[in-house]
Amino acid sequence: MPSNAERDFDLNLFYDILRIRLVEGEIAKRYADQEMRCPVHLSIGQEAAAVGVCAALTRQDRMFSTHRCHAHYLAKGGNLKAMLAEIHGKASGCVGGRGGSMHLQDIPAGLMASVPIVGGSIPMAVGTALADSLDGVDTVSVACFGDAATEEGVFHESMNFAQLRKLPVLFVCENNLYSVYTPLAQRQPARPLTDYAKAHAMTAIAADGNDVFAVHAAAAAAVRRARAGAGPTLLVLDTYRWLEHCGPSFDNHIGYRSEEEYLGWRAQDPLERLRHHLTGQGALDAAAEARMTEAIMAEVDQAFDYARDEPLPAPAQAREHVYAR
Amino acid sequence: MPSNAERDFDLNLFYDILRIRLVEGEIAKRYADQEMRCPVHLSIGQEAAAVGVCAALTRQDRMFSTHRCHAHYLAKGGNLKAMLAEIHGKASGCVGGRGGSMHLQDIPAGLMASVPIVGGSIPMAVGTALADSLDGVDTVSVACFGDAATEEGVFHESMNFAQLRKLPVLFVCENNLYSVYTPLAQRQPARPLTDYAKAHAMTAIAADGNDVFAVHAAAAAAVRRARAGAGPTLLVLDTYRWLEHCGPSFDNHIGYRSEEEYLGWRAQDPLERLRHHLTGQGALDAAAEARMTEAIMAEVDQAFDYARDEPLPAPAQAREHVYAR
Amino acid sequence: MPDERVTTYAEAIREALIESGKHDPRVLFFGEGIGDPSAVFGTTKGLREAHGDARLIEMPVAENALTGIAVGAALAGKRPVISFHRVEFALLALDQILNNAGKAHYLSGGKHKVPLVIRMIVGRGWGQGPEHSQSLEALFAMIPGIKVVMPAFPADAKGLLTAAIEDDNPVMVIEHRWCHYARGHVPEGYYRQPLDGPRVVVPGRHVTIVANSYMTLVALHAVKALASVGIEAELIDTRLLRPLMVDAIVKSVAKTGRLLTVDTGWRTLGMGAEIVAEVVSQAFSSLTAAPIRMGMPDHPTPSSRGMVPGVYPDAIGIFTAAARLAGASAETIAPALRELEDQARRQPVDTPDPAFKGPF
Amino acid sequence: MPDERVTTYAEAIREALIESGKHDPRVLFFGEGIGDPSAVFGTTKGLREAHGDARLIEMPVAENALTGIAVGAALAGKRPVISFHRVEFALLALDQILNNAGKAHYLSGGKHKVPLVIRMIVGRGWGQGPEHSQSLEALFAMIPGIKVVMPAFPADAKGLLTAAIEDDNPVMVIEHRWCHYARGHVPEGYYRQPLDGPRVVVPGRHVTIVANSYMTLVALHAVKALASVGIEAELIDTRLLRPLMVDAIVKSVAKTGRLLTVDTGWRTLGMGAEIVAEVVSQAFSSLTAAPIRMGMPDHPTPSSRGMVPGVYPDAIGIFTAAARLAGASAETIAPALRELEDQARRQPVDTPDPAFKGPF
Ligand SMILES: Cc1ncc(C[n+]2csc(CCOP(=O)(O)OP(=O)(O)O)c2C)c(N)n1
Ligand SMILES: Cc1ncc(C[n+]2csc(CCOP(=O)(O)OP(=O)(O)O)c2C)c(N)n1
Ligand SMILES: [Mg+2]
Ligand SMILES: [Mg+2]
Repeated sequence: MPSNAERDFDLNLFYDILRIRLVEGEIAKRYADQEMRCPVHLSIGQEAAAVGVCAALTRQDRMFSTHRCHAHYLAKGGNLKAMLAEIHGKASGCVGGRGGSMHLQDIPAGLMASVPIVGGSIPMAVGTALADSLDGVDTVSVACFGDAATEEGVFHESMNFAQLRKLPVLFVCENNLYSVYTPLAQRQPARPLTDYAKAHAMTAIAADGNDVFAVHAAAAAAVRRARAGAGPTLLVLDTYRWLEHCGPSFDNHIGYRSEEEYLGWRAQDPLERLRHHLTGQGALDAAAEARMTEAIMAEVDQAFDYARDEPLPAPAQAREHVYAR
Repeated sequence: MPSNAERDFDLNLFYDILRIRLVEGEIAKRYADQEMRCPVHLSIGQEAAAVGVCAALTRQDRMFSTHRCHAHYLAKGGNLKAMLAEIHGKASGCVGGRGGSMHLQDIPAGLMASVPIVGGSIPMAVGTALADSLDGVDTVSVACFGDAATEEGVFHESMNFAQLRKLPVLFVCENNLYSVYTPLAQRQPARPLTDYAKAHAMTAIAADGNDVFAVHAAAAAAVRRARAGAGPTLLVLDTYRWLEHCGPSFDNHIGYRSEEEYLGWRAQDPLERLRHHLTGQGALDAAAEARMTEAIMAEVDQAFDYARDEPLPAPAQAREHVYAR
Repeated sequence: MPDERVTTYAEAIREALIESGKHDPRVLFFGEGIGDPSAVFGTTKGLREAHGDARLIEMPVAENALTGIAVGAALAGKRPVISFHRVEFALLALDQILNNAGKAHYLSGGKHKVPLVIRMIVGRGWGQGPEHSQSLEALFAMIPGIKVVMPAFPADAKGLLTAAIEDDNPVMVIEHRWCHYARGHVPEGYYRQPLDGPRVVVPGRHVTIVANSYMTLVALHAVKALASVGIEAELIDTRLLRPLMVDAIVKSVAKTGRLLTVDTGWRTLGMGAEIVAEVVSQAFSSLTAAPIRMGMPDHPTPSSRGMVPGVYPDAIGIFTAAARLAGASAETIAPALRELEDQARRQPVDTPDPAFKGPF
Repeated sequence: MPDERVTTYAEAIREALIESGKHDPRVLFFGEGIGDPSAVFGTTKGLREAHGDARLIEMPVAENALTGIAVGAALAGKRPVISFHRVEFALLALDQILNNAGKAHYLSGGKHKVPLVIRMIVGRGWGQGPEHSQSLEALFAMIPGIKVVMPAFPADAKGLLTAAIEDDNPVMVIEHRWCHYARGHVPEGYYRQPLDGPRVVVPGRHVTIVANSYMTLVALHAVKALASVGIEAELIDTRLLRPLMVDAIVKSVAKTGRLLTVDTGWRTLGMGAEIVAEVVSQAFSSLTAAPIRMGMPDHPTPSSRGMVPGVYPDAIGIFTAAARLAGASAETIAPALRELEDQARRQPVDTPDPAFKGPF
């Protein structure tokens, strides 16, 4: 029997995954309205990775993300209204409409930056870890990235330095098997991605990225090592993106992946798996989930209203903040 | 008892190592004359690596080198006069005085290019291997580089692609323990450099870089694999640079490495080890070596005379060959 | 009349790739997702069918090695064409471009050749944001040993890309994503234009406008408006940015006395700086007014459409600057200006074409 | 008189690093071999003793990550100073420089700051060759969000590097290896100059010469020769290349009517292009002659001393161009020209200083 605290923890995981699912779903649904006028890389299917990792972190811990940053932003505690305002290009967006969907950040929540250049934010996470370790604080830095980023040289350069100095970094690879439409097998030799760590005598942990508990356990172990000064860890979380690489639609028909593959992964839905687990335990029932959904949808609708109604930035704002003074 | 052919092969190895040693020694000796007006990164102490690898190659095989390219150039069959003329900045230098010591090449001999940007020539070797494999010829391409180049991202990117396509490439790392004055331990976590191959499911072979037979055996195995279509190999050859990183002098006194360390490696002199082996076998004696030395020194003196007496390029030549027509 | 066939710029690029592949079996196609269903905005569609799997080199996401590998393949006699979806991705390969591609011929005393083409696409609109919208032509045009081509029109896209692939030097071909939608006459079959420098698109005698890539299309719009109020602007499309051949521009300014440059990239240190400086040195006494330069302002490109107005030079701005140079009065230009303003109001600031619905 | 203390530019750099480290404990020193016996041409000597091991961040040979890590450390409140031995090595980090360092402040709506300094040293002479001798200031000066500083004199080296370290923005500090040998008065202790743009080094009224870095030192030589034949050149040292503040230059040209620019990097698309274009736009009617630009020619820098003559702008060339602009007759300038030619003959083309004996 899980304790109350454990149960609350698990329900929070469920709530967070559900919330990301609903936010992303709503973005997909409303994208055709042409009010979100920027490329969007949705995280549906991959929510457990973000939520499981963030559950092992404190708000002070620092996270860096990529073009596919919605789930990381929300899981890390980023402000929903500011996120949707950003995707709507509004002045009250989390970066003032400067970046759009691929550049989300919420510094107080520890989502330091999202960089849509593949691999581009990985060394920055090593850099904050270096600063924090020099300062003697036990903050952990997390670089989130996709499987394609492991092909960029900067990933290897960053691992080398992090391991050399035993920095408190988590390298979190969400392996969704594709770079845009290109499968892993066309880009890398066959072997587990955790082997990348072997090149640097680094610890690696593979986990089922659609099992939030497995993700959390792996991340918690890596965080413990990092805070103890034992150095960085590479986490490889296998998962799957349900929608197209960029945009609101399904795209299994265009020929780069099969409906069967998709359905196989769909059967591994991280939300459904957690629901199943929690209902089996009696921690969750349909009514409780409906209440959650209702609460979340109220928040989401409100945030969309906010995002839609907020003003666009003025043209002159484009010229601000080029240089710090 | 080795056969005559084996004995000749071994004596050729000795001759080649001795020749590189004498050429480099002569450059060091004459550097103070201020006629060789470019940075020189000498290979004394590392000759067996270049000679052992090249003994496993044909003239058609392609090699790429770095700032420390003299030994590779000579071992691959590069023209000595053109090399010294290049280092002297002469029009008849192997690249017309355009590059100096760090940019040696001899295309007919298969020394395709030397690039002094650390790691910069590694992908080019993969590229020639790709072209040759598309053409169905069994030429092998070799990227030579130092231990520091393993820290550059492009090394990893190149290995990934080579292994993905099982290209006929040898990645030859001469690990002389230093990047300029910085030891490996300050730049990389402790573990064998061959572990880099594990990241890419690639074969790696470590060999004593000062034992020319070990180098040759490793290279020959890698070349066989490459020609058979079995893919690339990482060779890690431990060795040691006797002189300063750049220039003609010893520098054990300046504080980055100890005299003991140097003397330990000096005792592993690749030339002396081979001499010992061959004299033990009765294949070589002092008189035979003296004859070799004499022949080589005659060639070297002549080449230096040539290099010294050749004309400088005319200023207008600087403007030629910017674009191909 | 087959010669008057009209198609899009993107299709013209595609044809150049297909035809070049037929023309020369040494041509290879490199890219990340080069053969995927999106086919680099459709421009590489059909390459596999036309040329077979072996000539499509699908690359891991590793731009530096990808470029170096292509340089190596070029040294070994291949003619690689790399397609980057965005200009920015090539930045990761700048060492390979500047040092290996750009110097291999020079450093071999003419023995090596690097017949390499690097296609790069400039992003714009639909909230691309600061890292998917940079047009760095001046950065590349600075590099000796490299050629830089920036076609504006469909026929040029086909003809210049074909010439780039035939050229024995590394050629950066910069395409603007919004040019991809442009339509125009494009000759069928193998069609090559010489890499012969700027071209007079519209002759005129009152003011010279020099633009490149999508800005040429925008300037063309302005030039038509100028004509409607009696100002005959000469519009020159730069086409070949390196080596920059200024003769046609100098000749034009000798006639008009007035010069306006419009860059697709930043105004600061843009092509316009080089063009103005060179024209001033060669045609100083012909100039009757200070040249004007337009281009992207000194800040990153924000994502939000709220901040787009003022960022990109537009037909109104070009029209106004050219009219000012030509000394036209406010009344003269008023009707045309109003018409341009009306047109601008009808068109969203962040899409190239009314049909465009995102995501990119 | 302590204020008249004379030292070298390299020593001035070293002092700026040492003093800045004392001034602010957040300053960190990054580099490949940052603490090694050669100490980045002596400029980082004593940093370990002064500031302890922890503040010297010895880096693997991995410029892209090194720079990204420094950006990350800056986001977390550190003030990293990266030292690259050559400008070229920074090319591998251009994505981090242009996208992460250059845009983090902008992309956070002003919340992030990137107080990062990147020192880069331009190689020259002793056969460095094409990949250790490029001076890419214009490439960096093109990037919004980045500042670019290029000191010529020892006092400026100390004052501007100190200011760069104090600045809350990424600042590229480009040092010329031959400037390292220059001697001059350098204030002791913590010494900061404002990043306030170009400075008039020698006032004059006949012709304006704008140079940067080592070319300012060469131009100074030419200016003295010009003075000896009665031509009063105004020499302006650019110092701050981005943001480029042209006011002092425009003011000077308003007085002299003549402009000569001398770049350390390539002439094509160099700082001179931007300066000429901007001056022409702001001071068109003051110009009495076509401005002249000098700089590196359109090819890589060959290694051999045989090919050096003609590659670098020299005092003779600058003198001649300025005299031509000033309209001086051949007889007037002959004696000074002969003297410059004599001096040039006495100095090897490939060393900065008669004491220099290689290897670099
Ligand atoms: C340096 C760079 N190269 C190429 C791209 C184009 N690109 C955008 S997303 C993407 C795929 C990334 O795949 P992955 O890292 O696995 O993340 P995923 O999209 O699967 O989450 C690519 C190649 C880019 N943004 N940056
Ligand atoms: C990209 C790059 N970074 C830095 C340097 C400066 N550099 C020249 S040689 C060298 C050391 C290389 O060490 P290694 O690869 O082990 O070769 P070795 O000199 O020991 O033979 C360095 C860092 C460079 N040339 N290129
Ligand atoms: Mg992926
Ligand atoms: Mg080494």
